[in-house]
Amino acid sequence: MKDPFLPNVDQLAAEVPDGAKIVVFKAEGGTAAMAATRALIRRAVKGLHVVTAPTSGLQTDILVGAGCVATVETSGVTMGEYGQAPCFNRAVRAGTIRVIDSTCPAVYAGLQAGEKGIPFMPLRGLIGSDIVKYRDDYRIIDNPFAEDDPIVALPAIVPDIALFHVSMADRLGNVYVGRNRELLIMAHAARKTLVTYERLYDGNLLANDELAAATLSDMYVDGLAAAPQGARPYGVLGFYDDDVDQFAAYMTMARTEEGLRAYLDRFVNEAVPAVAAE
Amino acid sequence: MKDPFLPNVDQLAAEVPDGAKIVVFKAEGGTAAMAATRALIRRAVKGLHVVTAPTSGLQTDILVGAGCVATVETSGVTMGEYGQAPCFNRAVRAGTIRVIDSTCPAVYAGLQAGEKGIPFMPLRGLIGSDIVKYRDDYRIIDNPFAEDDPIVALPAIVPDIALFHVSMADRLGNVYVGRNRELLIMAHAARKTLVTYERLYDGNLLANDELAAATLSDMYVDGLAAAPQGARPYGVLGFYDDDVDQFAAYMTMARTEEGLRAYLDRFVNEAVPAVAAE
Amino acid sequence: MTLSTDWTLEELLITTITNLLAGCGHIAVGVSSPIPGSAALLRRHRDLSVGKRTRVSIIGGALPDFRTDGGVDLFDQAGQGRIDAFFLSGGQIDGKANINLVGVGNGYPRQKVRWSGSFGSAYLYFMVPKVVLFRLEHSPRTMVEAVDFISAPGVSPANVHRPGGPYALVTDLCLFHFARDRERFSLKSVHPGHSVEEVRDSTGFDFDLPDQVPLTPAPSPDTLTILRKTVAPDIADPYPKFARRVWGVSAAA
Amino acid sequence: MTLSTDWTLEELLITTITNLLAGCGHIAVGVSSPIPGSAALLRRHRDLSVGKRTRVSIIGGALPDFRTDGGVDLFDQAGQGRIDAFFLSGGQIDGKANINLVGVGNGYPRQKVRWSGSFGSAYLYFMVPKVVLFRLEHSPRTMVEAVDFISAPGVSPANVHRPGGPYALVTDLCLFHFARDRERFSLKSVHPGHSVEEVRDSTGFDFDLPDQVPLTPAPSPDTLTILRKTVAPDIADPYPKFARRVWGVSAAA
Repeated sequence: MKDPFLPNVDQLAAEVPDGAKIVVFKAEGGTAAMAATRALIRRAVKGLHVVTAPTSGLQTDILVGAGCVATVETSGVTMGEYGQAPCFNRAVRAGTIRVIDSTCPAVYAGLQAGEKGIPFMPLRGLIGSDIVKYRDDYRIIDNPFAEDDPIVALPAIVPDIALFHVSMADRLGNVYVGRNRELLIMAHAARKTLVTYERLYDGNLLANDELAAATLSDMYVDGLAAAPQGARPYGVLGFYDDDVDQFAAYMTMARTEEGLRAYLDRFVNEAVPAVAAE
Repeated sequence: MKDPFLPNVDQLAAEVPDGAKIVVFKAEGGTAAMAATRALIRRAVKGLHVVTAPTSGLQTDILVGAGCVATVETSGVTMGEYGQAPCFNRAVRAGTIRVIDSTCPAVYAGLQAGEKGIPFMPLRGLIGSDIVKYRDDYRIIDNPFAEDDPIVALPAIVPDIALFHVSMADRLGNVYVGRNRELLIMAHAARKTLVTYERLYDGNLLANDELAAATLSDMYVDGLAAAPQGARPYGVLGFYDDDVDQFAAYMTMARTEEGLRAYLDRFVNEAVPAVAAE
Repeated sequence: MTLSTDWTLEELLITTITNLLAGCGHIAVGVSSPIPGSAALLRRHRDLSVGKRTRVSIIGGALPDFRTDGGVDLFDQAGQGRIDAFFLSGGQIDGKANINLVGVGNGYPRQKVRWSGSFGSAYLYFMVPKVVLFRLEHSPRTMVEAVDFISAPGVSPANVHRPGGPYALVTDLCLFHFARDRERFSLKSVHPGHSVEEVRDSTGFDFDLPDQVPLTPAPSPDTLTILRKTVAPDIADPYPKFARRVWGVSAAA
Repeated sequence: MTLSTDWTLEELLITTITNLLAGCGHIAVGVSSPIPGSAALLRRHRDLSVGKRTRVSIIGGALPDFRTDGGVDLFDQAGQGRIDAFFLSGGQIDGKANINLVGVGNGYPRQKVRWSGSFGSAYLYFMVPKVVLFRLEHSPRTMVEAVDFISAPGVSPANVHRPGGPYALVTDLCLFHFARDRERFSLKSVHPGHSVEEVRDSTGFDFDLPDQVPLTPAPSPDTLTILRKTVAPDIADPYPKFARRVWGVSAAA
């Protein structure tokens, strides 16, 4: 174990190598490590394989728009009430990214197989869907406990990196996930977990029985950086709301590649923090 | 949905039919619904199939001793620091119960398959163990994602009833499980869940974000009864300690069938609550 | 204050869906579904008035009674058989009740239009006994002969484990039922102000057409009162814009 | 106050096991394992003194740093490859490192002696790279030619996925290493006060015997100090009786 605390989100982003398979959580934000995502764009990471658990929004869309992504494995990329995901949809149509269509419980089941260290997980449903037709990594097998009962076997998903944002972490590197228990699955399944947090919890989260029940042990946490307002423009419950104006600006500007580039110049690249002398 | 609250543990025990497959949690107590277990013995339930998740102690031993059990499916029945489980071991040797030997992660995986509604779950390990040799309900299948890679397929465990004790429940029937997250798996997998609790939480557990993260929704809870000191002689963290004298009495008396019968007369049958006129 | 007995399209649709949900013990509602969500809450209210407690789970809802996170639990519940009704939609829906949430055109994945993705449809459509399809734009563009991508199939071969599937399709024009044995939709009622001909012209797939097709019943004054006084403030919690637009109501404090 | 440099059998065993754990990043300790637990804590202390943070998880431990619940997480961690060392025992252990936690005699399940059951052994023995077998009663009754029930096999065919397995066997008499390629134990050292002959007479299985078998090294004064001052109060948390008996120490407040 080494000290997982990093001085800022740019140092955290440096832990994500080009070509990494990275898992992110949910379209609705709050757990989206957006400050770290902007740092990834600034460091011009390339060739990411983004697994959305099970969906994503601005986080995946802007990474795709900035040219950081080779593959998106997803049940849905959506800007929710703001509309369709402009960069994702453009890139799929243009064929500049590979899209691997999935369905929510299949993403979870694949991650749970990764979590358990089993090579695959069976799942009901799916048969006859074009999702199965286009996925050469699924297998339809016979349920060994019944006659003539086909079932889909989903391969384990083992991301190189799980990346997410939380409300609090403690000085030991334990991370409070609260009701977002799927973050535990992501971290368990991934080889490394990188986390940004709003504030430091003063104490040991695992020593508080109520908080411990919803805490990810530092065993799984390979890198942390403080990032107050780190989910913006997504809101974090109890901290701040969605930045509606920022979403509106994105939806307007990201309509075209040129507009997206102007957005990145203005809201991502100019935000480079002053680098301390080393 | 009907009102899940029952007036006492005897009414709760009445919800367990003869021959039910019932899942209980852990040898170390605290979550063992011992008062309800004594009520089951008083009502002379017969032919239970007890699944221990993944182990059990006094709870299973006394049910076996009282003649309530046909089958025990377990990774281990032990009285922990007090020694071997006297009634369980006697019954296995005498062949008066059927024992289905398992291993801890296989019990969990079977319950997780039940929880997910999938017919089976693959698990590593196990191959070459006599556990597999004697279990005709396991299958060794080929990992469909590799060549010549046998893996055990465990059938889903779907208990009729999950029975456990918790520190608190609310008036809506939500149940706080705290760090014992495996109780969620048990309840999700079982068709019905019966719970005893130390005290009532004043409010809605699901409305408190910290507690909600470790709460079983009343959706899963079919019966609840207040049972202060309901895990005794097991202790409940923050409420009371193990009753060492009571364990010592049990270990001494349960050495013989006659002694066990005297124990039951003294500590189980005499404890029948006064029945209110109906 | 007396409430108007004029009803809106939203109120008609909510009432129509509510009637389809009779007998369901647990109704789950996905994202971006204010009308199905309102219907579930109305169903719950009606059931409660006759002493039956019906459970409603709304993804994104903040009220603890209705809150669910759309995470693993929701899908596990469906696998356990604990969800009786759910709602799906489609950018395209075809005559075999196949739904498409992925895109329009040939040459997948490089179709000419790309949507978000299939979400949980490829699983929930199989596992939830009563799936109500809901789509506001009823046109030959949405109601097609055959979808361009099957996010989830409407019917399955007999050997495929499928406790669930399509039950009905509600649009801004009409109500269809789906006959699983015949693998076809059947027109059940046409909404006031519309006609069978309009439905036929707007539908790209063939469907069963009874000799007599009734009008969809309008919401009763009683129902309108419940919607506006009880359902509106509850649905305003996950869907504030919808509640404000339809009923001018904000979430209960 | 100076501490005695006399050591007890427990201290010798703890030190012996600690040496086997070198290089492990995460050591997990099961139930009823005070000596392995103490060895893991001593390993952690030694590693920390050279700047290496080693993780110890003790089932039943209450200190947050060491606490683990033996629930799903523990087995998942093993499946993820996040546990480097674990301890198993057996009512019987045989020369192929098969262990038996179920019972003695023919006619399973109606054997003449029944124990608790196999616990997690049938899984962890496969998945944890370094499994140390530990058994205090070294006799022909426990160290047998062939176990009566294989709770977990010591070796597996080449096509069975098995990143883990037996590494060593520590008893009250000696230390064996296990050679997975040869599928045999090899006597590594004999504890002070015991002899190779005694080990041979007490062992029901055949094992490799080098020409020279050294004595197991006694704990150094430095090690004894760490054990008594640092390890004892920590292990007293899950194992109060053990800490009181061996070191007269209670848990840290």
